[in-house]
Amino acid sequence: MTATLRLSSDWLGLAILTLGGAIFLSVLRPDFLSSYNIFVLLDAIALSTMIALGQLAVIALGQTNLSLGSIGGLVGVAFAGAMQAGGVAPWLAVLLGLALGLACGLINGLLTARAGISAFVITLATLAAYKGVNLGLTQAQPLYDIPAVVKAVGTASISGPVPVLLIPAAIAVVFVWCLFDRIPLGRQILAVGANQHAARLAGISVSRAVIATHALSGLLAGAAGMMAVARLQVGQPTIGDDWLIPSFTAPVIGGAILSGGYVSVAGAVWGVALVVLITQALVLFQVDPYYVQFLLGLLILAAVGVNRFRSKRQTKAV
Amino acid sequence: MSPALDLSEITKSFPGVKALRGVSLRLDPGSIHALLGENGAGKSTLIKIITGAQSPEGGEICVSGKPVCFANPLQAIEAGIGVVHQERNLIPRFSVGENILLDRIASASLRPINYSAVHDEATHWLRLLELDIDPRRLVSELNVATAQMIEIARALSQQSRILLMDEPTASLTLSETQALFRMLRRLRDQGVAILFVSHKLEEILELCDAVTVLRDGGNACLSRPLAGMSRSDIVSLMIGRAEPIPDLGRNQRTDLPVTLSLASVATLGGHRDIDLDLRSGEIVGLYGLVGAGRSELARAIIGLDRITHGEIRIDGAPVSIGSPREALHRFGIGYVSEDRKQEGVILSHGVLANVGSTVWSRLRGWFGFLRDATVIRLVAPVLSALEVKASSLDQLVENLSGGNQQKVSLAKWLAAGTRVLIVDEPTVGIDVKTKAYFHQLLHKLAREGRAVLVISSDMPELITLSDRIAVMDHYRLVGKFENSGDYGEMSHAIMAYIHAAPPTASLKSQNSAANAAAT
Amino acid sequence: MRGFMLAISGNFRSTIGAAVRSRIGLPFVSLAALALLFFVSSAIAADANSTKVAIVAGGPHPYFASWPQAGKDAARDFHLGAADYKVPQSWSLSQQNDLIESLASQGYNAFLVFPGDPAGSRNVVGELVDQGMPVIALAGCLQDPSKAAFCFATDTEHSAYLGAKELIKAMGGKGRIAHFTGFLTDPGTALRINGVKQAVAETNGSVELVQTIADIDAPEPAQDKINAFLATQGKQVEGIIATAWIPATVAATALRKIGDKRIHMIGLNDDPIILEGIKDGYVTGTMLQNPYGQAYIGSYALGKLMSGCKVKTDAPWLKTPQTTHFVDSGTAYVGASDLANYQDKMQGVTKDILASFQQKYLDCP
Amino acid sequence: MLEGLPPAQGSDATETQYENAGRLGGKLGRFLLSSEFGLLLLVVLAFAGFWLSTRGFSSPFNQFGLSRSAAVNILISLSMMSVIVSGGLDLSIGAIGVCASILAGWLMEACRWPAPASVAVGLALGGLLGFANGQIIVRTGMHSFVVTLATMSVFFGGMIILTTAKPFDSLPDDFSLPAQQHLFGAVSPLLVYSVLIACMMAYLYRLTAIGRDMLAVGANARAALLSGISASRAVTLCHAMAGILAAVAGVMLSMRNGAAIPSMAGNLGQDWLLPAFLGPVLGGASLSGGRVSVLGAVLGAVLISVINNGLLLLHVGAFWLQFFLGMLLLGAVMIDKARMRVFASGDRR
Repeated sequence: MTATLRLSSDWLGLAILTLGGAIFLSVLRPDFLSSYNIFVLLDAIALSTMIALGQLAVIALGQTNLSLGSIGGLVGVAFAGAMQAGGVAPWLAVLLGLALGLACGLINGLLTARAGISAFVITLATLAAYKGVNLGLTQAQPLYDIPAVVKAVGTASISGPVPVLLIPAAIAVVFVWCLFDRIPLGRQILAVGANQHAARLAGISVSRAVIATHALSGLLAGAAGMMAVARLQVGQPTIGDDWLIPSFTAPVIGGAILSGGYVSVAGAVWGVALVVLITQALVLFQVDPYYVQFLLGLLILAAVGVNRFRSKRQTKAV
Repeated sequence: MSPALDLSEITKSFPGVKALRGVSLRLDPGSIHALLGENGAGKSTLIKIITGAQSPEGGEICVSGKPVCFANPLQAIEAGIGVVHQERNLIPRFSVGENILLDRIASASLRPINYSAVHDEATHWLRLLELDIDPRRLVSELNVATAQMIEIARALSQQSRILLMDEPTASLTLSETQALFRMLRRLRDQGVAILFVSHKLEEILELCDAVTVLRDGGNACLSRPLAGMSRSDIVSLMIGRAEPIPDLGRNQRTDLPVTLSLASVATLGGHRDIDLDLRSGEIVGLYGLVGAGRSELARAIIGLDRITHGEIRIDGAPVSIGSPREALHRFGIGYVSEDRKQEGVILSHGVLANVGSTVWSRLRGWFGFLRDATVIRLVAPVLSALEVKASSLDQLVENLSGGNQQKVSLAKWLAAGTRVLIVDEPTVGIDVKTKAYFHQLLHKLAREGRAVLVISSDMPELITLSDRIAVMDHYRLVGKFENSGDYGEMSHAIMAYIHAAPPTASLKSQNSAANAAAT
Repeated sequence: MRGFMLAISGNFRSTIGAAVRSRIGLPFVSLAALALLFFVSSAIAADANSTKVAIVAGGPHPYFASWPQAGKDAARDFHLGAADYKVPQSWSLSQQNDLIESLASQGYNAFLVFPGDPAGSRNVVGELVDQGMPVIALAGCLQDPSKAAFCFATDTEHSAYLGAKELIKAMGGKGRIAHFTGFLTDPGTALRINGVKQAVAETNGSVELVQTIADIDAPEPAQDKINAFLATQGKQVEGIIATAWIPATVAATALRKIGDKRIHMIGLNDDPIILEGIKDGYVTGTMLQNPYGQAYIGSYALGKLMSGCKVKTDAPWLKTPQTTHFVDSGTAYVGASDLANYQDKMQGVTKDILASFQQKYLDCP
Repeated sequence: MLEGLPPAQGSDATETQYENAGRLGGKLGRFLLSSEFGLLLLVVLAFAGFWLSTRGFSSPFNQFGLSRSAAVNILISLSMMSVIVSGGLDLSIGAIGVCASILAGWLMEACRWPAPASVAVGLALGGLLGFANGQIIVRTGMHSFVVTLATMSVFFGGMIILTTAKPFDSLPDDFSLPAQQHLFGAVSPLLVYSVLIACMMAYLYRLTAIGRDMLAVGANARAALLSGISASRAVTLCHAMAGILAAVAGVMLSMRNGAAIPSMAGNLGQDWLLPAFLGPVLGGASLSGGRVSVLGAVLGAVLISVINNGLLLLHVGAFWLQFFLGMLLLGAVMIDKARMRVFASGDRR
């Protein structure tokens, strides 16, 4: 019982903030609760969640993956290209895409673990390398011939307002949550993130944890890249260019510690929901486009601040 | 019967230094074996080799008669060697149970952890240590002493035939230490071989059966029975000659001017009615168990916690101290933290940058201009007086021995010319010889006219050093008296004050009342 | 200066093949790459008498897709030394400036430049012209005063205005519309907003511009904002005009997703998504530009300038808010009925401009 | 003051352990081990390689362009470095740089202020915005990553609101003059300014009290606090300094462009982040704070500029450039690592 209470304290404030905001919006704008809008919200949440999880895994380790968006873009165009130029069946292309994402992540992990250079520097370099391969292959031209099945997946809903793309996101959330909650590998990653020395003394293979984490991050980034293709209906080489900052925003709002050792999957998901909600609110209230960026910054600052203030008070009460 | 652990002629060298030049050790099942040696004698290297963190260059390790070779810590654990390390090796955001069984999680990979089984098993090991802790609690919620016990529970859980304990009692209270000893004796009776490393010779004499002493990377003695050995025998083995027994003498003049005085001080942290005078030229010892609020009082004095009631006076004038910066530069108060590595020194910086940190702002010239030469002129005499051993002034502090690190953390306050020195646990983790040196040093500093407050849980140290002793319990001063220098008499007096303290419950409510009043 | 650069011509091409196949341990891969790079050399034949045109894009963008071919065609048709398409790695003014400087170092001597920024590109263009290399601003203009010979581009404000007009016509002259456009930091965005506003203003209130959504040139934000708009306010509008490439495709996709043919939409360019939307009735029409013609005629004009022609001062220049030396590269509205032959339409426009170009704008010896 | 103290009976073992630190011995050995030396080697290598293998690299025209972009890169690197010192980072430097140059541009264009005064006010704004970052971080205790992530949007958004993204492009000629002059025919005066600023930074960290305070706080804030150093003041100053340096970089960029343009550092100023981190990190700064090298950051920035410039001159296919840039970066750090191993073998401490 105490455990659940403690767990919920990570994201309870965020949940209240997000749900409160949603209620506020739906009172002011009845359209907000329309089936299509909920679909749109969930659709946006699905992709952002995948991106956030890709970074969250690496944050758990106390590292960063700057090449996240670059992997997403590369996998996205490779996925589209395999189907367009190679005539590969969509399901096979998905597997190939996941494998490519995994491979990119593995390269990051291997270089970080074996060369003993900070992941920040390694992924900064691979960011350029993967993006270069992407541009070199596509010549910066989008790939248009996306099979109808893939396009359908990008727009279809399971039932009512629940988009199909929520399925991979949900699977990823459950998987990552399980991983960091109860799978030994995930706990090992957290242990390495919290105290590498102690983890090594307890017999945890630090390099294995590092490699596994980066591979997972690459896998999730690759999945996100393919989701983006399905959503956009085009194999855009620019996919992933803007992922870096949002990928950090949600986990950090959700309470993850950047130095490693602690992440909250639920917190990150609520963080994603909050950012999506803020974005939509700014559209809904027809905010002057010139003010959008400014307000978004203030609101993020406020959300993080409120969450922090609340958790501070809570620890004091204990 | 073959020994549980048999090391013969182990050698290991690091670039520039031969750490071990043929060390042997024989650990029999069913015995508690002390491993002693001064800092730098090669003890920690030997421990690293036994636990698989480093591999030896020469010599042989046998476990239960079979030669082994560890490539990593996991292999040592699997060979039945459980370890309690000196530094804390717990994962703060993990539960107690998970920490206890961490090595099992380390060897698994994908099958989900069954937490109820983990916690059940953890409960078993906690019971064995007479600890009543919910294994589901997070380690980050525990105090240092309990965390230490969790590490011991972890070593137990490995059901090792060989248990290596590196300074396990450093942060334990008297009663916790006793519980630990009871448990260790029980394990010994079950046939476990225990290797016990400690600087506290009294504990060694009380607990252990045999002793191996290291000196300068070699054996000063090999697995010698402790029966019949005295404290001074051990010390002379460690340092190669008889221990100098200092009698520093006591200064009990009451006519010295009062430098720092606390008058019915209460703090936001929960201290109440603290009255304490610190005279120029004397050492006041502040004794208390871990968690009694001693370090917290020191922090309140230098402005890190709010004073909610009463006043602090310097030379009789009431003052308000807002930050350590003010404490140092306006009032000349320095605080040597108990947490040397985290707060006392900057490990990744050089000696000069560490010692100079208190004087930069005083020495700077136009536009903040500051030359090394200026700093060195002030700092060098202090460093040489303290005999800090470093290859150069730029040598990184992390590469210094513990004793030298402590000298650096003290030197910066001497360089700053502080009049009031608060020294928190001055000799934790420092070997016997250097300890004696520090005692003489502190004594000397006081006699030069400084007011020194020594905070320590080490009773012999306090009785050696202090002119007067104050006892703190539960954030209150429960007794103040002159130190006669007689160990038996004084330790009795101290314990009497602690046990006469009001019961915990009523005090807690007072504390919360104080908090409420403060907010 | 120019002679100096042209005089240097290394040719190490033969060594490439051997070096490519070297496979060494991981840390050395990059070393190998470095070595390889040093031995790869210029593939451009040096010919001191010819014009070497660099066609410099602003960054990777589908709009420029036809420029490489246009350059090749122009080089062949007008006997230029080269007319090569060059593109910076990303949309960044600094990268484009670096690229242009580097191209000048490599011996290109005439430039068609899509200005990364109307004001920010002036200095680098000025430096080129000062060294005797003519520059034409292509597909976008420099802010006057600049040293570019002239600007050859689509009139964005006018195009947005015409698009809005078409939209209003399709809506029957009344209703409410929304406008989706690109990065706010792109000065063209303000012009497009103006163009749409002007068309709306001319209806005297029977058409209302409900909302302008900007800063959506990247796919994800475009998705999020456009979908959010359609979901919550879609019912309140009858028309949408998109004046940037990504918002146009995203909006077309979104309309197809909702299956809503009630909302009229005008897009931009001939992106396949837009064309298909027009075919299937989700998109009303699109405002076409003439990228091929821009690069083709631009290269032709540079060849003329290099062979001694001068820009006429009294030519029939158009005036835009940015420059007084503007030549319209042509714009056309493509609706459902024009789908089959819209490319012929554009080629016709190109031919027309080319036929009278020298006589209209240049003084040749 | 401690005369007469009985000498500690120290064993000499600990002392000898530290004396023969390096086989190469002395300062030369330490320099050969330093990442500065490795970088210098790489810069020379890349420079020589491009000089020999491409045409145009050696031309004065190209060298001038290279020196100009190196000048800006150096300042961006130094700006980030001054925050990395404190163990934090600043994602908003691009936004600050743009804001500062826009303010200077506005003063020159709309208010007809003379260039020097406008630039001074622009730099002051940079300092002020950095100061605001620092204060928010110190007062709320939030991580600098989160704070500057948000202020990046706030600063940039605020600037967009005020300017509606319009550039200031009729600036006085004397403003952009420094970006057009040639020293020795091939060097931009901007590079001289950058090197001068780098020297001032080196002076700050080596020879002033506040510079040492910053390093101490970055390495161990608690220890520094207890030593009477005001940690919050040091952190705030680090951020303010980063703001000023970013502003200088922004002003230089607008000198080069001849206009103050909102988009010159990309959306939200994000284009600067890559060079900003690369320079200091290649130069051996520790991202956890407390250790910096001004020379290293400068060399790192120069290396990136040289590689960027040289790659453009090689015909590797426009879109593969970025791939090779990534590979070269990987190569650079790997070579550096290998060099450390070679030189350190046998005399590691």
